[in-house]
Amino acid sequence: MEPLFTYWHFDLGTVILFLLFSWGYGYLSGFKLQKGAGLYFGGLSLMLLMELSPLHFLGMHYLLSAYMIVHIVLLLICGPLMLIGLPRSSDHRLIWQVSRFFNYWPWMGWLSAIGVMWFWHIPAVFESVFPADHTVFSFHWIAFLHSGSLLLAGICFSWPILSPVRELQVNPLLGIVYLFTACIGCSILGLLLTFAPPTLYKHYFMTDEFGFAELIKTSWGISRAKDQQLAGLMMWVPCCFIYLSGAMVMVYKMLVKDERV
Amino acid sequence: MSQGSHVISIFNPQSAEAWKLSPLNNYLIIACSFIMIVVVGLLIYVTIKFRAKAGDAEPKQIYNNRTVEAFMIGIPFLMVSFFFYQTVKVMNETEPTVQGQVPTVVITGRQWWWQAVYPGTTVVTANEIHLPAGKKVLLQLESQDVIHDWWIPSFGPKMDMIPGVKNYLWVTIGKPGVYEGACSEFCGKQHAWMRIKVIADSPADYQQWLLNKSKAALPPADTLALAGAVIFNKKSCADCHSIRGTPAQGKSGPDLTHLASRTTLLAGMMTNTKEHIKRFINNPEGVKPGVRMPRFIFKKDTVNALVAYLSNLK
Amino acid sequence: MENKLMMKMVIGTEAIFFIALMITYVYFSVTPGFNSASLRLLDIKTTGLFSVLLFLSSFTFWRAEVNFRQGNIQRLKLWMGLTILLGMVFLFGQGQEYWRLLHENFSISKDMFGTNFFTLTGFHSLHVFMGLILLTVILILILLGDFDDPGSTVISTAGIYWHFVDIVWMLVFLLVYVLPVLK
Amino acid sequence: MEGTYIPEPEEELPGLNVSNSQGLLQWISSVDHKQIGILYLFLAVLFLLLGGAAALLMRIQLALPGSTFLSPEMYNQLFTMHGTTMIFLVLTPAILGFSVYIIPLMIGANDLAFPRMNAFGLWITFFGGLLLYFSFLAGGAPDAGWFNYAPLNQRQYSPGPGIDYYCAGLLLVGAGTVGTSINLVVTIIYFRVEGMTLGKMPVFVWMVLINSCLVVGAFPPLNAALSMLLLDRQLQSHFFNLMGGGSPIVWQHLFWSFGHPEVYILILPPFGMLSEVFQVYSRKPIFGYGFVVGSGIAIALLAFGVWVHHMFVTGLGNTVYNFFAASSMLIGVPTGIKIFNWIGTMWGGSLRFTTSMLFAIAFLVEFTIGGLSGVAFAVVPVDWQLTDSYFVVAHLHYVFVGGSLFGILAGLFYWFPKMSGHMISEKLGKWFFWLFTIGFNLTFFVHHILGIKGMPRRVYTYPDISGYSLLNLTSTIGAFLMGFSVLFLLYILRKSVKTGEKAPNDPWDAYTLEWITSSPPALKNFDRLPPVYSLRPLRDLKQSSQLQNHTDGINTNILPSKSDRGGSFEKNDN
Repeated sequence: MEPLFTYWHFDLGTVILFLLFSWGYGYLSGFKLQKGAGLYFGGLSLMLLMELSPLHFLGMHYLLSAYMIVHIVLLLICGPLMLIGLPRSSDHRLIWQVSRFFNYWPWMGWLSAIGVMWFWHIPAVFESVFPADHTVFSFHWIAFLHSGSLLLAGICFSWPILSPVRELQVNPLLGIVYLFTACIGCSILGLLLTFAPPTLYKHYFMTDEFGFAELIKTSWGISRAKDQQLAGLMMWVPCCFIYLSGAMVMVYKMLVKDERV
Repeated sequence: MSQGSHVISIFNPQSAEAWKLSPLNNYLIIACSFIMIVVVGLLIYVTIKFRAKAGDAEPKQIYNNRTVEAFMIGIPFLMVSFFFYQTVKVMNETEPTVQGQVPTVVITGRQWWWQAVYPGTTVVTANEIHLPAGKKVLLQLESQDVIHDWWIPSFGPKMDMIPGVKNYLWVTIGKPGVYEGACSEFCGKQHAWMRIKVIADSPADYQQWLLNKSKAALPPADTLALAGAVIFNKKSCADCHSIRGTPAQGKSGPDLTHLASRTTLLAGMMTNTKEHIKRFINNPEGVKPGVRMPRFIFKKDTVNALVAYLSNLK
Repeated sequence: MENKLMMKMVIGTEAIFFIALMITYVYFSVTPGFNSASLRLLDIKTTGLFSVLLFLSSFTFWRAEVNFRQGNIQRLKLWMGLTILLGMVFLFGQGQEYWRLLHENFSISKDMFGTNFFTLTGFHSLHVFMGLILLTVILILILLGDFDDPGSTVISTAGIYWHFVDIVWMLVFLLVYVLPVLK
Repeated sequence: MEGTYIPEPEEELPGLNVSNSQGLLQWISSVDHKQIGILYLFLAVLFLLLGGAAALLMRIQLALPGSTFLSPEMYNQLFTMHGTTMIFLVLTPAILGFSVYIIPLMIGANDLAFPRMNAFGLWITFFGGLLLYFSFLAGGAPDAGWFNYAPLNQRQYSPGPGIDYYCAGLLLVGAGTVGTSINLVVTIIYFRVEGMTLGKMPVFVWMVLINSCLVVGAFPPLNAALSMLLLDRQLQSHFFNLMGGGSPIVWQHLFWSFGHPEVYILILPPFGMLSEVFQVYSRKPIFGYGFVVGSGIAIALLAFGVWVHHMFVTGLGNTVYNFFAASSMLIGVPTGIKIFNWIGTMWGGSLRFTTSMLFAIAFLVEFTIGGLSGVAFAVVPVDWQLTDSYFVVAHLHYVFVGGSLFGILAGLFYWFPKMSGHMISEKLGKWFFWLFTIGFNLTFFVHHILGIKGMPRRVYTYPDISGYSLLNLTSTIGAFLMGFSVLFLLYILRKSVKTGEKAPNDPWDAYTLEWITSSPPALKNFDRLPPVYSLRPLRDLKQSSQLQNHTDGINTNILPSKSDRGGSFEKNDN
């Protein structure tokens, strides 16, 4: 058993994703680094880090809660970061069209994120995300779809609110409702994970291939039941915290800014 | 067995667990007093200083002050963070997880009494629960009907007893004595008379008590009691109550094997005297309305015999 | 506008009501006591067929709305009538499913699955029924000739409700009928 | 607001063709928001008397240890009905009454968006209440407490019909409350006067808006739970029944995911009322408008994520508790912000100590006590010791009475002149204030100590130990003082309506639009309205017209006419 931090792995799918999204940035910015590129690529590298690091390894083989961290970071941190990092001044037609689309149909963004989130947690689907064997170099097309859809959904979700075209952002009151209902959407999933019996995901009951089970159980004190509870609570509380903080920012924009000082 | 009277209060911690919780109680009181003093102080100052006087012009219109607001948010936030840290710390210290340990006693809440079964022994008792002092003891809490709650203020945390769920509580009683508490979750008509009495013995006394109580009931001493024993088994008493060493093996009422050695009757409702037992048998509903025990129309002699028998079960 | 907002809030609260029922269903369905034998009693094919009819009624309603906006009252009557008919057929389908299940000695008090199944589908049917009353009232008003102002929001407001009922059924159908088959 | 439909009340009321002067029949058939608002308040008073009587009977029983004044059955029914009544049929209708009455006036509308739905909400609430009380005649009121835990609420343990009435009654009351709330939201969103943007809405309007959204989100879990319970009891389903595989914990989750937001539902509108009261009697704008409103929104958003703190002793495990302790503590912060913002509003002002203001100031003290004892329940280890004890009784009464009711009373004394057209004698009002406040504190402060001393809540009697008797007796005396003061209040109100001095349009030199209309407002609220440029349109108006003597009311002639302003503020010509 090697120390945990050496368990990096090189997933081909992730690298393809990275390249695809980098190319996307280039396409929208006319292949020039513009203001905000740091954020965009920061978000993208965060994705890389999440997908290749030992955290991902833990999520794949031992801990639902580790998997959940990756899931949440991809959806709620990487996605919005990349969106904010999109070239603001760009008058690329695509950005306008997408902004207009999400201004008219904000709920599509909502649906994409919540839908993706729920879809990947249906037990049968969940099991299929993980490749049967773990090698250092691998490509697993469902895992590729998984990460890709999370990133994309993260971007779509935040688009109505953080749209690069300022005048096409939704009005703050709708924004609050939008974020709050999203919070409910993921709360319910979190709630179910928290209070469901720990046998929900059979995946983590497979053999202890790398010999970490004992370490996790005794020195980290995370039992199977606790792990699923933790995962559920992460989906629930920190996730909602992000949504609700967003809502509070919208309130701030709406009320505090134009207050008479 | 020492019978020291004790003050029922969460500020009278008598177990190691309660001691662990008590700093938090004190911090909370200090923080609350501080906030109260600030609020009331400000209010007194404001109401005296800024009274309207005749002919006042409109005061200066202040809409906002970002610095003040920052303090208003910041200070409560810091206090809350402090309490959160303390909460998590104390919580994890007092509630270690239970992993296969055998509980010292399994306590089952019933409408409206407590059944205590001591695993590994034959001891079954009701309402007055003996525990060893100075030892870390695990209680397993269950319910037979509705939700009850185990609460002895001096022992720290309380715990719900939920049908279909096993809950656990650790308790390390400091010194021998009698500790009182009560059912703390509304459980029906006689929720008020579902009081708990824990008698903490020194470990030696406790072993002695276990030994005594694991024995079968004493045979009736005199003819009256003997008659009572016969009646107890013939009439329906034995359908619900059990007395070890006799054919009476009913499970739905409290175990009466050593009834006479308890100091109170009916979950703390009255002291254990012949008079009280008699009154109860004559009219259970009148003494403890809602109680599950039906009213039997017994002749006077029959009741006397039963009382003689029961009050003999040391 | 205010009609629509009102209806959106009504379905908002109804949605949370159904979410509560569905969470309860899912919660119990993953606990050990959940009887999978009862699951096999369900007839996914017949109910699936009736479900398609209900989804179709969303389409016919949409046609009704379009025709109303174009002032095509004759067509409106037709599509509206069709919608109500489809809704009624769906309710009939539910009725015969219940009838069959009750005859196979499967009822709300049978086991946890029965409890959840009948509650969830029953409340949905109740909502379909209320929707039918709403649509019937509107159809009667149309037949009486009350709807000549194409700016009226009444029909589109009722539409929000009707589509909502369909979406709920889609979720319920997935949850109760389709997911167990997938497993 | 372009092209919106504004309901126009006419001299002939819609519906039954009853004219404006037909007494009772007119009240019953009315769809006018002012009359419905007042009916809501009457409803609240009616049930306050019933719930209060129950409370006094309970206090008589608890005055002495071992008392046999009430049987345990009766006591359990009374405390259940007391709790249910006070929450669903007193505080909620009182809040809705003020909302329905004041909101259209405050935002410059002539009625709510759906006047008939408004009447429906009122009457369905009333009939729900009647149904609940009918259970006394039908063989026993509900007796499992207002939160009615499973499995005690099952037929097996509660065979009487009470709990069925509880379910049916609350479903109706819930329908009415949700209906009226939706109505309020739509009204606030679409019917505001020209110029009143979201950032210029009075705090009360904001709080009602937030609150109504909270109602819409919080009631469905209750309705679901009640429906399931009714099915359990009537059709032998197994949701909460362990025997059939159900789970009593599910009831607690469903109930508290309604029950905790409900607490905020009862407190947010009073927050709004207080914000108005503090501004007017301090002659200053609300301090930190954005923060006051924002903290209201924050409370509403967080309200749905804290319910597990009612279940800290059910053995869900420390992992779960950690998160809920965090969220429950966090919700204390926005509440604190509000308290300090109100003090900030008074700071540097010119304070007038009217009865209304006295209630507002007393509120700050009482609610701080209630809020702080509430924080105790977020600190899990303290909750482990105190939940379900008399400490909770103290806490919830400090929040519901010291918080909600004090806020409502402040609002009552503030708006009474507008609603009735008569002033309340300040002298009698202050008598009432002191009686009520002393009675209230006497009754409930001792409950803190009782809880700390280990007295569980909901007991019909208690053993004669550790000073329980003295504290309980004190509480009973306080309760009677409170009961008396409520009757005294009703006397004052009646006296004021009969013989009180006529109220001018704007007796308090207030800031918001409702004070422009006559007192009481005519059937049609506004003929003309000034455009709104700020949070305090009436002050702008008074300043711009250099009105010398505010207290004599507003002379409507000084309102700019339609031609001056290009019709931007005209509400009455569609």
